[in-house]
Amino acid sequence: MTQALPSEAEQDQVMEISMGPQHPSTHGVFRMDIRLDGERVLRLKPVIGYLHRNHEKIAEAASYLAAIPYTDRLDYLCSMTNNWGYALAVEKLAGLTVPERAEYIRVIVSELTRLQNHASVVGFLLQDMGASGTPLMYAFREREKVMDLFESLSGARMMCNYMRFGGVRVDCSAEWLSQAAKVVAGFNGFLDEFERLLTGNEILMARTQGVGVLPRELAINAGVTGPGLRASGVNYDLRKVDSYGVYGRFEFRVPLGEHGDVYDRYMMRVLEMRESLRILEQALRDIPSGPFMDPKARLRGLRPKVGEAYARIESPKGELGFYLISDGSPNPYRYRVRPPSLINLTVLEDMCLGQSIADVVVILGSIDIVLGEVDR
Amino acid sequence: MTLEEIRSRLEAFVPGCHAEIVVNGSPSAQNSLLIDRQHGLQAAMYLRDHPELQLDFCSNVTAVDWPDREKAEKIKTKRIVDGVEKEVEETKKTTIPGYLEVVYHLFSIAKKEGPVVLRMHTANRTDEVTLQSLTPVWRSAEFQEREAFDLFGIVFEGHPDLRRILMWEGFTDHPMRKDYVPPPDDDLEILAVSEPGA
Amino acid sequence: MLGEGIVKGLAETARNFLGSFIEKDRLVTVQYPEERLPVVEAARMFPFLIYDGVDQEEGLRCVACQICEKECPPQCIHIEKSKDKKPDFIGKQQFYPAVFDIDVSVCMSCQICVEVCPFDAIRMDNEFELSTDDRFAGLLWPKEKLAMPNEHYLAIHPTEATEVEARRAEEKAQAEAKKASQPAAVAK
Amino acid sequence: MQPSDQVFVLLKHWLVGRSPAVMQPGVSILLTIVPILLIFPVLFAVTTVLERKGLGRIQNRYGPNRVGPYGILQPLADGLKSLTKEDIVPSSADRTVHFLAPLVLLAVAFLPYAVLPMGRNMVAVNLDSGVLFFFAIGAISELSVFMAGWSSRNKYSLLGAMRAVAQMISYEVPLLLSSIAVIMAAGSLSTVEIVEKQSGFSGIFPHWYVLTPWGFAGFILFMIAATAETNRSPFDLPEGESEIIAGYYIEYSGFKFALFFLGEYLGMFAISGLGITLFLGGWSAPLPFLTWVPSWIWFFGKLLGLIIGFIWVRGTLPRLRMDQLMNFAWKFMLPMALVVVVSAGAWRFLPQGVTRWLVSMVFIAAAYVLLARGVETRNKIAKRTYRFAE
Repeated sequence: MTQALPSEAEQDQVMEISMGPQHPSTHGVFRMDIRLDGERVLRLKPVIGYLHRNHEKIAEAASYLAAIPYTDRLDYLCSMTNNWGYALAVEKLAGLTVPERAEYIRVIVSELTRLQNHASVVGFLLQDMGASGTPLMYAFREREKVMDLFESLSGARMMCNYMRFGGVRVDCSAEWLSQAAKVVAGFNGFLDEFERLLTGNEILMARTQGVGVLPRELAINAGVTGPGLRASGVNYDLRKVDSYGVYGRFEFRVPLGEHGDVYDRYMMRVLEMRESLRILEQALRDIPSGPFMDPKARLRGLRPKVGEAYARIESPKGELGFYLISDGSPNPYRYRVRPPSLINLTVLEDMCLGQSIADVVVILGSIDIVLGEVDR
Repeated sequence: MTLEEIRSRLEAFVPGCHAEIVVNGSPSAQNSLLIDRQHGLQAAMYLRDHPELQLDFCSNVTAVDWPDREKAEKIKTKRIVDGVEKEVEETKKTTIPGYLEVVYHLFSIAKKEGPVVLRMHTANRTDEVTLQSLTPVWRSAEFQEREAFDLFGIVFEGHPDLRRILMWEGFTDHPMRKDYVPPPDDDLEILAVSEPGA
Repeated sequence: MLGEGIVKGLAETARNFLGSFIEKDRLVTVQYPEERLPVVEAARMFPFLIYDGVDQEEGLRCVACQICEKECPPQCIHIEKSKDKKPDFIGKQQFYPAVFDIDVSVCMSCQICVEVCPFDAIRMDNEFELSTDDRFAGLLWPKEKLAMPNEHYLAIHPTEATEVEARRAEEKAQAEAKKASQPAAVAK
Repeated sequence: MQPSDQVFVLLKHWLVGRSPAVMQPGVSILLTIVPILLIFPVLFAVTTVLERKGLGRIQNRYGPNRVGPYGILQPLADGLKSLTKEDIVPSSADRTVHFLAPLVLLAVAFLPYAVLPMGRNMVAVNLDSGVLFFFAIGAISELSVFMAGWSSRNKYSLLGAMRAVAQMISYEVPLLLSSIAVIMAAGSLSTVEIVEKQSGFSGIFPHWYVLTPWGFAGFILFMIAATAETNRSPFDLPEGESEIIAGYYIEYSGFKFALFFLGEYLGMFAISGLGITLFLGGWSAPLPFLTWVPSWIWFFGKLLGLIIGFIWVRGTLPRLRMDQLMNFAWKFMLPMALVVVVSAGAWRFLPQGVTRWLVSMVFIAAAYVLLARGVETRNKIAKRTYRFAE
């Protein structure tokens, strides 16, 4: 991990550069202290904390219910999956069950979240590569449709605050489901368009293939999760491994990469979107009617028994975990978020060493971080 | 392998290691394994490399602050009263010294199993807050142990790069501790107002 | 062959360029002040307090139970309970808020206060054009500004509001029936 | 010859004739320079709107549409904004050089227009070595870029300047080589003569060099090199906003920044103008029955066409990396340009007919296939298939 210090003659050529926190492609207030030889990276240290607001402390002072809106603000692109991770942890801690219909709604909104997250991440990646915003705008055009769905369901486009332990906040109407089906049906066309624009593009291939290679062993050891892990060829998708919710009932495949480079990470996301569409089609077809909340669940004044629970879900960024310790009082004694964005950053330096500064932004873009979650 | 088997194997194969099962009372029933602080690293190595366990993935590393508590309990003591030894029952208030606890959630990607929850305690909350770092075993602990150091003040021995991560260099307190008192809100405003003029 | 993907990409952007003139589906931008999207029923901005009838003070449903104040995640609600009591819609004597302030610069529109309110007294408004040049007093909304007639609630969340109306009417009927039966019981 | 074709030439002669004899040379010069100084900045203004609206439409947006009808007054607002902005000079910057850099760029950007024939008889100076003059002047712009990058004392701007200099010098080679093919075919370095050589027709086909196999390949190479030379996407590395923020003009604000912008676009117009002159027949009409349209309309029409091409490419492609860019210049563009030169020579000496078309085409296609394969193997780019776990 420690880089040999350059000799004195070399030191004249070494340039220290601080990328961020105000930089167009650090995806927020992220900073990297980089030592450069020409444009080659000799050392890279991530510096974070500019958006730190001590989310965990805030949640420990609030009731179990009041923490849900705060989870929206972790990874602000995927509030639905954040809600789910937290709700799952509380359900485990308090022994609540979730009705069928709510489980299906959860799957539907989470897969929609995955679609919009992956689409915009690919757009951002291309933006980092200098593509004048075209792929990003196409992605945002489609994301808008998903966000409209979220708005009509939960009342907000990004900060959905939709799931509750024991179910979801409001039921979805038949009209909403048919609207969602329409969006899902149209999404394949968008993916085809996206791939025609990008996947075969020689510049994109040249910029991404063989860049930022993450070896399989390092990926596992460094706790990289999500598309980044699967791009390195590790078959580990929590939707399959844990089959939380009702994921066990759906037929879908887990795409696996071979090289573990930026191109593989990009393709993982594209292919995962296609698989998400399959899940969505099945979920929208099979959704049962029934209650959407566990009647036993008490939202206000929940006092779980003394104990602890760790729950994790496959969020679009990776494994999102929530660790709760209850001391029997109405607010959690310990509330911990396992942020996939932060832990995926561990290997940033390993991936960037020896690459050029132009690759650094691309590699960072391919890791897919959201600073709300990194800094909490 | 059940937790009990893991515990007995740990004690058998890691010399001197003392492990204890901590029962979790909640419906999640995720029991955990408390390892003594001298053998954390060895135990972790064993757990990772054991072919039947292969806990190659350390998902979550976090710390918990348990401050000093007062506990009232009835105890029987032998005391010499009026020259005769008698058994006396009396209520005694004891202060249970607090400690800082680190929790590791381990999973196995190879076997798709887990979690195995590992815990370690520091000796106290003030001066003996050192624990063995497990970063050499799992790189994923690197940032998370830095975070525990930053927010809880646990010092990890053997960590390659133990610096503050979320708070700034020069910050002295540890905000996630239960007894942390945040500076009053208006401090920020005073700073903002006084700086340009002064 | 080198250049094939680039040519394909150029064709795709050309298609989108032309498509943005022809297909409405491609040009999704809404020219905001002139064009407006219909506000969805579930939309939420900042809370308001409901009052029945015409008089704000009389009809305010809030009974100053302070549950929302406690549950509010960013702690933006400030309530001071009244000393005296006034009758509510079923005639029961209840406290009322002497002071009810919401700091909307802190409020994060999460709707937790709505969910925990047992009296259907607080709901989310969908008014979003709220800019003001006074960022302190202009964004601290007192009871007078927060209070809205029930008709407003019926207008912006019709489905939910009719349910609430029906439930309240039933409660009121029950209470009146009880009241009607009570003198009889006394007489017995 | 229609009077509309020569309207500007006649106007100039009339105005010069009206002035006192002593001042006539001065007036003549003034009347040549001032229109160039006016027309191209106006074209710059039009292009910025066009670019923003075009990119907008490519990205399914409206683009600027608030200032004036359809947003056409946007450049006016932009200009006003940059005029009223504070001019910030970093305290550690070399103030003199920092101040001079945009001026040098602008001065250099205007000079090449002297040799561009913008219509029949519409050229400021008919130099015998016009093309040479063009390239010689064009090379100075690298100086101003380096001045800007160096004097700002910013690491990003230094990186940008280094990139710019390396890139511009490398791409000048294929740029020159692909024009050499034309110079060989035309047998002249004078831009006016090159255009005149192309203004005939055989049947309905004009004698443009782009309509020969080597000319077509040369034109593509020329435009790629021109894109790199003017730092436009996908070769906008010197200012790569996602990597080194704005490269060499990161420390420029207000009107100096606007001047840089103007200089860049002027460079783009000039090099497009040269491309038109060399390959697209300059001001000559594309079809024989369209010769009644004034020649200057053809020139500016073609210029607009190339600008649209630049915008289109910018809206589609991501940026290359520095080493790939250099590899592409030296290992693909340079050999390809040499092949074009050789094939242009063969074209000249082979007898007219199908044979020379065939020879030229096969030669260029074979070279392309070989070199393209080289690029692909060197960059290790390949289409991939993926496996799935159930």
